[in-house]
Amino acid sequence: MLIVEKLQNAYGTSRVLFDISFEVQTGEVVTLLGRNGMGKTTTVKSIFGLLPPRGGRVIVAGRDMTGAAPHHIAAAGLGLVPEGRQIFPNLTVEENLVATSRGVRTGRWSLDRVYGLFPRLQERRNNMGNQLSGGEQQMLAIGRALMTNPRLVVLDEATEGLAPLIREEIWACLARLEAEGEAILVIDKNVDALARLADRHVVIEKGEVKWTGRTVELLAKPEIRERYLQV
Amino acid sequence: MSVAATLSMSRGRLASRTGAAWMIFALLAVTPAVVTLAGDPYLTLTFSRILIFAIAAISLDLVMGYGGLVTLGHAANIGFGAYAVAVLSRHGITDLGLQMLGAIVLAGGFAAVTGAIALRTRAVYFIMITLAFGQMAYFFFVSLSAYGGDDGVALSGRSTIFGSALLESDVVFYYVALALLGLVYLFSLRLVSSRFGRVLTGTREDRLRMQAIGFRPFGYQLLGFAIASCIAAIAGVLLANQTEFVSPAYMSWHRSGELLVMVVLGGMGTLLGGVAGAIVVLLLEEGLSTFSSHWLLGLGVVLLAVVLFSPSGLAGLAQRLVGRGEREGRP
Amino acid sequence: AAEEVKVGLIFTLSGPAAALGEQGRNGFQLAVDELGGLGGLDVALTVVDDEQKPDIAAGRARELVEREGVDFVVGPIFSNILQAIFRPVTEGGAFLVSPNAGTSNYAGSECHPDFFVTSYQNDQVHEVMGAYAEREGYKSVILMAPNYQAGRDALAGFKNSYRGTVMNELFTPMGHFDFSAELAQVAALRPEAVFAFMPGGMGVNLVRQYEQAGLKEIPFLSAFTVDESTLDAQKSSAKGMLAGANWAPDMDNDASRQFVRAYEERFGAIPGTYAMQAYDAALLIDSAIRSVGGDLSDRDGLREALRKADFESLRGSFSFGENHYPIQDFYLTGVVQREDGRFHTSIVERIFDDYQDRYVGECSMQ
Amino acid sequence: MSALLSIHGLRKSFGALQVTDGIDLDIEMGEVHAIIGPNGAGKTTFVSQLSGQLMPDAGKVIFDGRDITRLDMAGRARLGISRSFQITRVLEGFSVLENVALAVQARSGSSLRFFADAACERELNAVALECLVRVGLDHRAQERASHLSHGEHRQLEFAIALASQPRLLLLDEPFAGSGREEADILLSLMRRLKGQQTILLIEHDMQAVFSLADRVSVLVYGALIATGRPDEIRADPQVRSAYLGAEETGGAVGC
Amino acid sequence: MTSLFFLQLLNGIQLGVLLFLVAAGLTLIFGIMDFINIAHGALYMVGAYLAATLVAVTGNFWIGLMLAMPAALLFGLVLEVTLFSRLYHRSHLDQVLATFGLVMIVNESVRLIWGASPLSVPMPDALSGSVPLFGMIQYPVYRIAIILVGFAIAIGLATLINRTRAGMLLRAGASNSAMVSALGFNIKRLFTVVFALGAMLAGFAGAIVAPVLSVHPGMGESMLILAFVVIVIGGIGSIRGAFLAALLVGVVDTLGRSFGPVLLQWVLTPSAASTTGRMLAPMLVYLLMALVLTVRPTGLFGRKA
Ligand SMILES: Nc1ncnc2c1ncn2[C@@H]1O[C@H](COP(=O)(O)OP(=O)(O)OP(=O)(O)O)[C@@H](O)[C@H]1O
Ligand SMILES: Nc1ncnc2c1ncn2[C@@H]1O[C@H](COP(=O)(O)OP(=O)(O)OP(=O)(O)O)[C@@H](O)[C@H]1O
Ligand SMILES: [Mg+2]
Ligand SMILES: [Mg+2]
Repeated sequence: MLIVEKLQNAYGTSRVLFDISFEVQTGEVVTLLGRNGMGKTTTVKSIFGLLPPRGGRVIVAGRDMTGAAPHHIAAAGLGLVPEGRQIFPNLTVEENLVATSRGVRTGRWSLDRVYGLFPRLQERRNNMGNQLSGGEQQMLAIGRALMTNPRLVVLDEATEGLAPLIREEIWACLARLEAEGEAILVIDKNVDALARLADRHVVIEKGEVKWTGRTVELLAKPEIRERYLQV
Repeated sequence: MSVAATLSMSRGRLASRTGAAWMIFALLAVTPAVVTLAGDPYLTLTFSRILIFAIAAISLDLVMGYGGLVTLGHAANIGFGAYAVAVLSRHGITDLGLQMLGAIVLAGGFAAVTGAIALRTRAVYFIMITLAFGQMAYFFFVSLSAYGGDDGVALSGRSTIFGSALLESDVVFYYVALALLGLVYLFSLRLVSSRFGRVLTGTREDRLRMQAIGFRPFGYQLLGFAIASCIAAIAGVLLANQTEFVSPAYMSWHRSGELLVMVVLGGMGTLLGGVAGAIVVLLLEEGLSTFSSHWLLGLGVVLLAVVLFSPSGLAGLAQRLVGRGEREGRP
Repeated sequence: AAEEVKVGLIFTLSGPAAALGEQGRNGFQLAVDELGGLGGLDVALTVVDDEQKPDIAAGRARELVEREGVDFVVGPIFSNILQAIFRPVTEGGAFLVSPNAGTSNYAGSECHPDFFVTSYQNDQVHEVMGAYAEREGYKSVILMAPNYQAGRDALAGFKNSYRGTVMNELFTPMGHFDFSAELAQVAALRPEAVFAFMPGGMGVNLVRQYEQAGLKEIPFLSAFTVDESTLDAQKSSAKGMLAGANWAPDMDNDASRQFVRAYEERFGAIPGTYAMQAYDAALLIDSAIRSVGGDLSDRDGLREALRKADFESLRGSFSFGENHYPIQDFYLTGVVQREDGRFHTSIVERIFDDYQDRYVGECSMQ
Repeated sequence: MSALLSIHGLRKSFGALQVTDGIDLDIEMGEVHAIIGPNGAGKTTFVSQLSGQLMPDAGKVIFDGRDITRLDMAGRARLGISRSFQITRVLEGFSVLENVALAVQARSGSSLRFFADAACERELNAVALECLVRVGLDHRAQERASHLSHGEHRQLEFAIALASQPRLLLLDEPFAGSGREEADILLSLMRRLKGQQTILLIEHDMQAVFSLADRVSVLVYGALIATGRPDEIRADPQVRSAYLGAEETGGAVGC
Repeated sequence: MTSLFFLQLLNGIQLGVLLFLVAAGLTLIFGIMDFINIAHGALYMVGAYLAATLVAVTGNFWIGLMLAMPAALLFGLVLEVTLFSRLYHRSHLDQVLATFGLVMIVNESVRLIWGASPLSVPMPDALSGSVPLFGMIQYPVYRIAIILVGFAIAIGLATLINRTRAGMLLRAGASNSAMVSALGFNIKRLFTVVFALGAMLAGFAGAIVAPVLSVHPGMGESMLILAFVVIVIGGIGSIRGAFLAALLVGVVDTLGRSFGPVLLQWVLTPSAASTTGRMLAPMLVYLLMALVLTVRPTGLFGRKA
C-alpha cells in the first residue's frame, strides 16, 4: 500500500531526515516510534508532499508519488490525522467533517458512523471548530480523516489529550478497521496499547531508521522496549 | 511568512546589519559633497526629502514591524508636525526646538487618545480604524480656512535654531536632518532590543501568552504607538521646513500608504529597511518621473518584482546577496 | 544657433486629474511649435509633473529654477499647487506665469511683480454666473460645490454678484460620485436655478444624474463643470447647460479658430480654456522676449513688456491690471453639438466687458 | 494545611451548555491536585477561569485569602498564578531562551526600560536557562521556537510556566505529546517540585496522575462527582465507568 | 418634509446597495479568502472601461455588458495565475505591497489606453427615464434596477459561501490550505476560480454603475476605501454583515449630509452649524466606522478574535 524508500528531507538548511525506508502492507498496522524531534512528523509531511522530499521515493498503491501535489497523494487513498489537530477553526463541526469528505455513499465511513464513534461530536455538531475542547478537536481530526474513506490512515499523535476510555475505543476501532483490510500507520506516545494490535514497528532516531521488526521481536528487545514502551 | 522572522534572527545578523548601517550613513554623509562636485547641488534638497521620509519610515517600522500594529493613519503625524510649524511660526515662535516640542505634544496627544480607542481592535480592524482617525485629522485641516484649508499655507521662511537662520542653507538643513535621522535610528535600535521592545514584540507574537506571564499589553502598545507618532511628527516638522509649505495633502491616507510601502519594500522589522525603502522609493519617483508622465507604471513594476522575488523586502535581498540567505519553511 | 530661452512647465500630469494638465502642456507646446520658438529664441522646454502634491511641486519648482535655471515657469492647474510653488519660483528669480490657477491672495495683498496670470481671478467666472442669475431674475437658487478652498471661493464668488435668495448651499466631499441626495433636495425645494462648481469626474456624475433625475427643466448654471474636458463623457445630458467662461472654442476670431483647428488635428480633442490660456501664456512670453530683443538678462525690460501684454490673445481684448491679473470679457456659454457629433461649449452672450477682479485694490503694485 | 486557592459555587455556560456547574473546591498549600474527566467535561474552561482568561458567570475565586474573581489574567499572573496551555502557545518568532527569559522578566523588575539591551541581562538568561535545564530543553536554547518539534513545544510550554516562579501552577495536560523519555524527565521534575510547589494538574495520562497527585478530583459535565486520594478514586466504580474505562469496556461503542 | 425624508432614506439604501456591489467581490477575496487585494478598485475600474468600450463598439448596452463580464473574468484569471496565486501564503503586508504596485500599473495602463479624460456609458433605453415616487418627486428607473441587482447578488453570494460545499472548502482553505490539500482537494484550483469570480464581480459592479457614474482613472480609489470600510464595519467574512453595513453606511452618509446641518442648528448658530456640518460631512463614514469598531471591535457580525 505504502512504500517509503531512502527518504531524505530538511527544513531550509537544517537537515532532518537522512535515510528513512519502510513499508505498510494493506491490512497491517505499522507504528513509527521515536523520541521528540527525531523526524516522525517530518516523515509524514514528506509522504503527503506537504514538505516535498529532497531525496528518496514515496510509492502509494504501486504509483510513484514522490514530489506529487498533496491532493494527488491523498486522493490515491491516504488519510491524515495531523499532529496538533489542525481542524478548521472557522467551520462548524459538521462542516469540518463534510467539507473534505469523499465517497461517503460508497465507502465504509459516513457522517452517522463517525458520530457513532464519537457521540460527543454529534452533541457539538453546530459549534465552531475553535470552540471545541482539546479532546473534541482530536476526535474531529480523526473523524475528518475517516470521512475521506482512505485505504491507509496515518495517525500522528491521534490520541493525544484523549481520555483513557476514548483511547480504548479508538484502539478497538483501529483493530476493527485492520480487520476490514485497512492499512494504518500510527505515531503515538503511548504505544503499549497499540503494541498489541500493531504488526510491525519502525524506530526512528535522528532522521534514520534505527530498527524495525514485529511486536514479538520488539518485546524481546529490552533496551528498545525500555525506551519506547511504558512498562 | 511571519513578521517576526527577521527579528529573531537579528542576533546573528546584528554584525551584518551594523555594517550596512555604517555604509548607508557614510554614503548619506558625503552626499552633499558628491552632488556639488557632480555640479548638481540642487540634489541636496532632494536627498534631504529622502532623509525626512526615512525618519518617518523608521517610526512606522517601530509600530508595524515590532509592535505588529499596522496603521494607515501614520501620515497624520507628519501633518501635525508640519502644522505645528505653520501655527507656531505664525505666532512668532520660529525656534526649531520649540516647534518640535509642539509637534510632539500634538502628535503624542492625538496618538494617546486615538490609540486608546484603536487598540481595542486587532489586525485589519486596527488598520481601518487608524485610517479613520487619520482621515478625520485630514478633513479637519482641509476645512481649517484660517490656514488656507486644503490650499495650505506658505511659510515665510525656515525655522531658526537659537535665533539664527542656519537652516536657510540647504546643506546645513541636510545635515540637521541627517543628524536627526541618525539619532532616531540609534534610539529605535536600542528601543527594540530593550526590555520594553521585547514586551512589544512579544505582544505582537501572542497577546494571550504575554498576559499569561503577567504583562498587560495595552499600556506597552499604546506607549509604542505614541512614541512612533512623535517621531513621525518630527519628520513632519522637517518636511514643512524643507518645502517651506504646509498642506493637508501631507496627511491623506495615500501618504500613509506610501510610508507603508517604503517600510515593507525595505523589509519590516529591520529599521534600516525603512531607510532603504525611503531612499529607493523616492529616488525611483524622482528618476522615473523625469522620463515619462507614466512613471508610476515603472514604480508599480518594481514593487511587484520585489514582492515576488525577494520575500523579505530589500533587506532580505541584501541578506541573500551577502550570502546569509535564510528562508522560512512554511508549514 | 541663437541664444535660447529656458522655460519650465509644471502641470499635474499623472494620477486621476491629469486630463487638465495635459491640456495645459499641449496648449503651450502647440504655441511654441507654431511660433518656432519664443521671441525669436530657441526654447529649452522642461516639463515636470507636480503629481498634485504640494511638497513634490515645491521641490520640482525649485529644481526648475535652481537646477535648470529657467527664465520662466508656466503652471500650474490647481490653486493649492500654486501656493506651494509661488515662493520657490519668484524668490528663485524666474517669472511665474499661471495659465489657470488665480487665487485671491496673489491678486491682492500678496501680489508680486514677477507673477502673471493668463486665466482669471478664480472668483470671476462664478461672479459671471451670479450676475447672469441676477439678471435673469431667478429669485431662488441652490448652490453646489465640493468642500475645499476653491469650492468655498466659488460659492462666495457667485454670491458676490447675486442678490436673490440662496435656498441652500450643498457642500459635497471631494471625489463625490452619487448626487442623488443633493438632487433630491433640489427636487424638493424647487429653486428657479441651480449653480454648481464640480470639476472633473464629479461634474460628469452630477450632470448625468441631474438629467436622469428629470430635473433638466430647472436651469443648470455652472463653472468648470461642463467644459471640453468633461463633455466627451457628459454628451447630450449636458446639452443646453450654461456656464461662465472667458472663452469658448467657437470664439469668433481667426486666431482662435486656427488654434482650435490645429489643436484638434494634433491632439484629437477639442481644446478647453486650460489649453487656450496656456497657449496665451506662450504668446505673452513671446511678445515680452521680442520687445527686449531677446536679451533675457534685461529682467526689468521683460517685466515691463509682460505688463503690457502686447499680443493677440485668442479671446480678443486682453490686458493686465496692476496686480498682473487679466482684464477681459466674460461670457455665458452653453453646450452645443457640432455637425460631426462632438460636443463643445459655445458663446451665448457677453456678460462682462473688460472685467477686473475685486482684489486689485489690495495690491500695492502700481 | 491551609487552602491556597478556594473556589466557591463557580458557574460558567456557553449558550445553552453549562460548562462549569457550581464547582466548590479547595486547593491546599503545597499539594498536587489532579483533575481528571472525560473530554469536554470542562477542565480547561475551569482552569481558564482560575487563570483569569475567562470570567465566571457566578461564584468566587479566593487566592491566598484575597478575592480575585474579577482580577484579569496579567494581574493573577503577578500574584503568582501561572498556567500552561493545552493547545501550545509560545512566541514562535522568539528563540527558546527568549521565550523563557521574557517570563522571567515579567517577574523581575520593571519592563519600562527603553535602552539597556535585554538580551545582555545575565540574570534573566541565567534563570531562563536554569528552567530549560529542568525540563531538559537546554540543548535547543538558541533555536527559533517555531523550529521545535511538537513535543519540544510542550516542554517549552512547561519551562515558561516554571520561569514565572508561580505560587500556584496550573498545568493543562503537560504530558500530552511528550514521549517516554521526556515524560520521565517531567515526571521526576514534578516529583522534585512536589511539596514546595502547589500544582493543579489536568492530565489524561493516568500513570502520571496516580503517581503524582496527592488528591484527585473527577469532573464530569461541569460538576465534580468525586474528590479523594488516588487509590480511592481508582477504586470508585462511578469514575471507572465514566472515565477510566477498562479492558472489557474496550470498543463497546459503535464503529 | 417626511416625503423628502423617505426619499433620502431610499437614496441612502440605493447608495448602500451600490457600495455593496463594489464590496461584494472584495468580501469574497478579502473576507472569505483572507487576501488583501488593494487592486480591487482597479478591477472595478477596468470593468467600467471595458463596458464603456464594448458598449460603444456594439452600440448596445446589454451586449456590451454581456461581453464585459467574460472579459473581466478573463482578466481576473490571468492575474490570479500569473500573480495572486503566488501571494496567498504571504503576509497581508506583502499582499498589500504587491497589489499596490498592481494598482499603479493598471491605472497608468488605463490612462495610456483610454486617455485621462472621463468616459461614460449611455443609459439603456429600457431602464432610462424615471417613475414618480412620494408624490411629485421622480425616481430614476435605473437606480431601482441597481437596488434589485444588489439584493440578488447578496443572496447569491450568501448561499454560495454558507450553503455550498465549495463555500466550506473555501473557508477551510483560507484558514489552512495545506490541510485541505492534504485531505485530497485541489484548493489551488478552487481559489483560482473563486478569485476570478471575485474579479468578475468587481468588473460587473464597474460596468453596472457606468451609466450613472463617470468612468475615469482613479474612480476605483474612492470606491476601494469605502468597500473596505463596509466590509470591516460588517465584520470580515460575513456576507450578511457586509450587506447590512453597506446599507448602514449609505443611509447614514445620505441622511447625515442632507439633514445633519439642520439638526446641528438646534445646538449651534446657523453659521457655526453650517461650518461644522461641512467639516463633518466627509468624515461621517469614518466616524461611523470608528464608532462601530469602538463598540464592537470585530465589526457588526465579525467572529470574536
Ligand atoms: N518548521 C520547522 N522548521 C525547522 N525545523 C523544524 C520544523 N519542524 C520541525 N523541525 C525540526 O525537525 C526535527 C524533527 O521534527 P519532527 O516534528 O519530525 O519530530 P517528531 O519526531 O515529530 O517529534 P515529536 O514526537 O515531538 O512530534 C526536530 O528537531 C525539529 O526541531
Ligand atoms: N468558546 C466556546 N463556545 C462554546 N462552547 C465552548 C467554548 N469553549 C469550550 N466550549 C465547550 O465547552 C466544553 C468544555 O470544554 P473544555 O475545553 O473545558 O473541555 P476539557 O475538559 O478541557 O476537555 P479536554 O479534556 O478534551 O481538553 C466543550 O464541550 C467545548 O465544546
Ligand atoms: Mg511529531
Ligand atoms: Mg482541555
